[in-house]
Amino acid sequence: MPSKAQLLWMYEAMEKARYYEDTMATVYMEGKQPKFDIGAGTVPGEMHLAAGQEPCAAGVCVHLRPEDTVTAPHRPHHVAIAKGVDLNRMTAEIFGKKSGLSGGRGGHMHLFDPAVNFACSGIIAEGTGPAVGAALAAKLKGSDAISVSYIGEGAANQGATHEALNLAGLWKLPVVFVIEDNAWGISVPKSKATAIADTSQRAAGYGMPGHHVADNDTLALFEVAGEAVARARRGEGPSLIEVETYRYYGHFQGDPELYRPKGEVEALKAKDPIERLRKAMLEGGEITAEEADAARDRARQEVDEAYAFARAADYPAPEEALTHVFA
Amino acid sequence: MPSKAQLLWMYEAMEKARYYEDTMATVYMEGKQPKFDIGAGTVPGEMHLAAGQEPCAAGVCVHLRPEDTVTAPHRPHHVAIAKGVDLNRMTAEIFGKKSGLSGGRGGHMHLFDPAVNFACSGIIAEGTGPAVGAALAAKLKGSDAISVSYIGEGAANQGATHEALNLAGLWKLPVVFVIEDNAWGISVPKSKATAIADTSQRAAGYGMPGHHVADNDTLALFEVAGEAVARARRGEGPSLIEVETYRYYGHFQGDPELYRPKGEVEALKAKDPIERLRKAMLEGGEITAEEADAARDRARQEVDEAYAFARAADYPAPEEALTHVFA
Amino acid sequence: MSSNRQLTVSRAMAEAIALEMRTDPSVFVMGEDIGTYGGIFGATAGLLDEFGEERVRDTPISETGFIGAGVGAAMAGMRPIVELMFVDFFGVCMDSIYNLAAKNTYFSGGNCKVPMVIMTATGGGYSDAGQHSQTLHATFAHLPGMKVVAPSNAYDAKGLMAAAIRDDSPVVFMFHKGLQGLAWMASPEEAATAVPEEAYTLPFGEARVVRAGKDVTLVTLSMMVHRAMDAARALEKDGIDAEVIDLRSLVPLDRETILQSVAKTGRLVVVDEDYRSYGLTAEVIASVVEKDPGLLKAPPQRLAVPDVPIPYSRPMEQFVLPNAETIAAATRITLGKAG
Amino acid sequence: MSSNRQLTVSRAMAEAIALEMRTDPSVFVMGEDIGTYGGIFGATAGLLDEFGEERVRDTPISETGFIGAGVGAAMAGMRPIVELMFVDFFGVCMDSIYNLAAKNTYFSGGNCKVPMVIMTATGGGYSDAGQHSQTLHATFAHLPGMKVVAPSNAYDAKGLMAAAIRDDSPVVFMFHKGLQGLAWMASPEEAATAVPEEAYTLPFGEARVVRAGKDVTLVTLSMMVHRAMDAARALEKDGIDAEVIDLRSLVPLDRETILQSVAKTGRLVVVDEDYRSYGLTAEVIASVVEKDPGLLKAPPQRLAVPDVPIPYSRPMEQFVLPNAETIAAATRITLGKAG
Ligand SMILES: Cc1ncc(C[n+]2csc(CCOP(=O)(O)OP(=O)(O)O)c2C)c(N)n1
Ligand SMILES: Cc1ncc(C[n+]2csc(CCOP(=O)(O)OP(=O)(O)O)c2C)c(N)n1
Ligand SMILES: [Mg+2]
Ligand SMILES: [Mg+2]
Repeated sequence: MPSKAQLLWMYEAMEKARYYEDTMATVYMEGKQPKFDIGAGTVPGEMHLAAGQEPCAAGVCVHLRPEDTVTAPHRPHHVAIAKGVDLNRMTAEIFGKKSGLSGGRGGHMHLFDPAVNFACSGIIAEGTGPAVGAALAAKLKGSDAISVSYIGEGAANQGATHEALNLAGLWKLPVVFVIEDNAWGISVPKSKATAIADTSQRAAGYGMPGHHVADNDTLALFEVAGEAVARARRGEGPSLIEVETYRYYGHFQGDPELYRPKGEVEALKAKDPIERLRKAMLEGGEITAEEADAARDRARQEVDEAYAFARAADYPAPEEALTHVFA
Repeated sequence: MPSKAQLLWMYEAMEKARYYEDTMATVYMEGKQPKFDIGAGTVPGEMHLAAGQEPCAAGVCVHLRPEDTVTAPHRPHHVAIAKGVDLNRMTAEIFGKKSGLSGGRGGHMHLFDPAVNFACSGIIAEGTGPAVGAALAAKLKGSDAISVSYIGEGAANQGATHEALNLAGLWKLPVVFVIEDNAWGISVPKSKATAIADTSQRAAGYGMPGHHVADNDTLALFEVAGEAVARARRGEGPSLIEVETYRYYGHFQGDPELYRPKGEVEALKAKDPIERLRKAMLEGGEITAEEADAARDRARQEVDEAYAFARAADYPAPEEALTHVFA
Repeated sequence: MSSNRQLTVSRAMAEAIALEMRTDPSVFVMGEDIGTYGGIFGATAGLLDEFGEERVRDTPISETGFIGAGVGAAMAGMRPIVELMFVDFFGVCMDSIYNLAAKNTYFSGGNCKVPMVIMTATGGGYSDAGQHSQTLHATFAHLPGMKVVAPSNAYDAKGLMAAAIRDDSPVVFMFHKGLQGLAWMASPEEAATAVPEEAYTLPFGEARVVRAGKDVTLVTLSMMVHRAMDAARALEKDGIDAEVIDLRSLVPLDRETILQSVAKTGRLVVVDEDYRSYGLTAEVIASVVEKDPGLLKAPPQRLAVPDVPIPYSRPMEQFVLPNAETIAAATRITLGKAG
Repeated sequence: MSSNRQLTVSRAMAEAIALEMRTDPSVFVMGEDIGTYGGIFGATAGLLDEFGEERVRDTPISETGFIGAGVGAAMAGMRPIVELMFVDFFGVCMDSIYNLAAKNTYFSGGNCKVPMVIMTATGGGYSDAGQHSQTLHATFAHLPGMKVVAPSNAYDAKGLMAAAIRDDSPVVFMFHKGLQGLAWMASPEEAATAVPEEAYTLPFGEARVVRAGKDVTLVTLSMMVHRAMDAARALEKDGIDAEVIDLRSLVPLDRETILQSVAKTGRLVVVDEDYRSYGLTAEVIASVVEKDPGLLKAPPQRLAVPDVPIPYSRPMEQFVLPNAETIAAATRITLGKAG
């Protein structure tokens, strides 16, 4: 069971991520109306939002330390937020500004914050190998830092995932693999992508424990992830967790979602995980509505400030494009 | 239980493959003495021999038809022989001759015989996808042809293998995956490459049955493969079989094998699978020693003729190198 | 519909595929989101409805697997069209492309064929950053055994796609996202063209002189044809008469047309959206001077991405991509009219 | 041992690695068969005994996984050296190399470093066929973010390897199998050289004039340096004085040295064991003429594999690889002395 502090931390991280994404959904449309042009506006390019997937981020990252490495995929904001990435500079990066994490070179799919050992990437399952490597580095250095590798359920069928799972299992490395099963890989449902229903069953093929978390349950994930993180920290090896989660938005903003059954999102929203966590927290009796509200308000204010920071920031000079190709 | 004809067929195929490899081991050294130079001699380049692995070839291919597709890896001779590849032209190819299967363009790792739908390749696990594709083609055409994809136990950890297994399981395609576990991937033992001991356990992760055949047992494999092939032929989907087998020679000819425990090969040879099959056949009572000897002699004669054919054949003209890049 | 009907490139591609699928049952399509979604860049829109799930087959995110499967299916008598969603993803599956699809014909001494189309989206300019904006023309064209095409407009796209499907060798069909005529991405007007309704093919290796001119030769392909034409129109105002050549394919490369043009103009500018070094710009220049360095009256100019990953932020991205202004400026330099 | 001791390239590489491992605990080696076996081409021979299994780590056949792991380890403060056994295998793992190792520095705006060496064996000539004989120089050099070196001898190999390990950017170290000095593969005598015992580095991007000459410039690298030198010696007998340049690295490319030489000789022959089109030969030629086409008094010559997969059979393979005779013949052509 999470402590009061852990509960509040998760709740705040989830509210922050949700508000971040909802704000982004609005900001993203600035300059894209009346005609939607993906390259136009305040925030151009592809935009993958994770509203609904907050439990995956908060329920795992609550167990982590800054020195632990997290690799996330193309849908990274909720995880970055839970890992403690600098929100101002992250937002400035997404706005393509000079004060962004990477001075605007990376953008929304390439957020790097070495202060908290966070990275993400745009190629499916590309972060799995680096997570294994960071864990190997920890082992070689005798540190008890661990790695968490996030992928989507669609990414589970990419060769890179298999190789990383086997390496981690073989070398008993401190890695926790988290599969965010939001039921879709763009327009392809899991049933048309994965030969089995529960991907965590593949864990046995790599000599590691597999865990399945049903229905986006933050508290269930908290327990399972706590176990997996502790196991890794003790040097006993990796784990694989699959979490059934919800994707509220389209695959990317602008996705017509013609493939999606009518009413699916509404049904998911009816059991929103943030609401559920809040309810459980308050019912637990230790946390008051005022405390929860304060956490939520803090979260929103931080997000508002980040957007303001990004908006006010300058664009890089064009020639800056030529720098930092090499170290 | 195999019929008399099946037993004799397997025995002959295994004797043929063994004699082929032992002959190759000798021929390969022609022109490489006193100083070994991999590029010199009658047969230059890398040479991967499969003596000891004959059960994997014969025990599966006995169930196949010419229209079934087989993809083999870099150690392909035993499988090619069991699949019925033209032995003269295969040997001429390995000699680099004009009358070789591919006019000398491919060599020992690139044997293609479309008459029996056999292909092999030099990149680990590269044949897995094509086997899936041939099975898909059969399905789309409404044929009951199947595919067999051979890989080594080391190749089981390559991403391509994972993707092909998932595709076959997902689309319920008629593929039989055969892992030849000869305990080594060059110098790396299975225990240092694969996180679990029995790779066939991964089958569950792809929604297909997995079978493990212990100790290079031709008859046990015959049963299991018969089941897998029949299942595929009936349109019920793929299977994965791992066979514990023996590698008598080094990874390639010239391998100093410094990594290999002393006495390992001798211990394996003491339970030679061809001897064991012959013994079982004769004990079964249906087959006489004369019949077995005749099969063996036929096999050897065919091999001798193939080497004679290859030796007598002409080299291609150098400029032939420029042809057949495109169809 | 009249035969003057205009099609976008994406519709032209889908139409070419549909026409072949109607007449040849061995043609089928595989890839991520090519079914219900119709392809992220619209190249397969409408096909699922007409041909069903067996022949218009969504795949898992397993590019090595399904491109390898395409090779196996092609060798077994089918004519698969597989989509690699973005060319940037080649790194996860290049073995299936360059070592398998491209080499099996040769390895088999011509006894096996691999009649397969690998279609893939290229190009940037819309802030999709360094793993979703590359062009990578030379990455494919450098390696033997595959034909490589990159059309600039709908008419060419339809004809080249039909030719690719009917070809008995693997063809890499590189289409530029910004030419597709998608509702959600800007596209030059000239990319959409009149397209005949019936099936037709265009030969590979025949460049098109998009604009005849006598002063300087601009050699390019794909999106950059439109940028070069914009440059040519601007240069015209200054009395500079540029010839613009659309290569249409990288393999085979129509060196003859380039040579004829340079023999006439004596000045060469090569424009490519791919990286600069070890790329198309060098190949075109080398192809000219290995014939005769005297053909060039002035140093040739190369415009391409200056060997940096494509940056995300708009000002930086626009800076690294060639455009009408930079092309015109480079042209003026080679004409000695800079300043 | 005297400081004149001769080392093979493979021993020079292993020695460079050992020296760095002794002084820097963050250096470690990973790859297939690099432990007990010592590397199929000997580049890690002896390291396991000295440094143990943790730092000299055999891997499964999972190139995407362990190269990706190398990137993660490098970003976490280590200096991994990973071996890709044959460069031909890049197709199964190029994403980890070109999209991850090569771009993370840029994507992070320089806030993350990827100090990593990817060493890989190139080259043919011993009948290992089309998936084990390629050179693929341009495949790597075309893509931004990685330095690419390809030494021709032991002295350079040791210095460039040390520099690669100490570099804070990813370096692709392409060593030619036929230069390694292995007991089982022929190697030119000059590849083994005197090598100092202590550690030293060589800078990237500094070509070496292997032979000064005034009549013609032969630009090449790796194995082909030895073939070009053989050609130069043969040409000398005919009174032709060839300058031979060993580029040593493709990225950075020492265009200055090439230009200086061509400014002197006015004649250029470029020799590469990689495929011909869209490769090194074109880049070198374009680099010269984009400076000034007038530098070339005659058409430059390119020698490279003629855009076919490397065939297995000896006569065909030898035909597609440049050699001393074909280099000498091409040189005579550019000098107008053919026939
Ligand atoms: C190797 C590769 N293939 C394809 C893509 C295109 N792509 C981006 S996201 C995506 C779907 C991913 O699905 P999933 O892993 O379930 O993550 P989700 O988007 O649902 O979060 C695809 C196919 C890619 N980025 N990389
Ligand atoms: C992608 C790739 N990586 C590495 C190699 C080099 N290689 C050739 S055979 C081999 C070992 C294969 O082991 P296994 O799959 O067990 O087959 P075996 O040789 O034992 O028959 C390796 C690493 C290769 N050919 N392709
Ligand atoms: Mg998903
Ligand atoms: Mg093995």
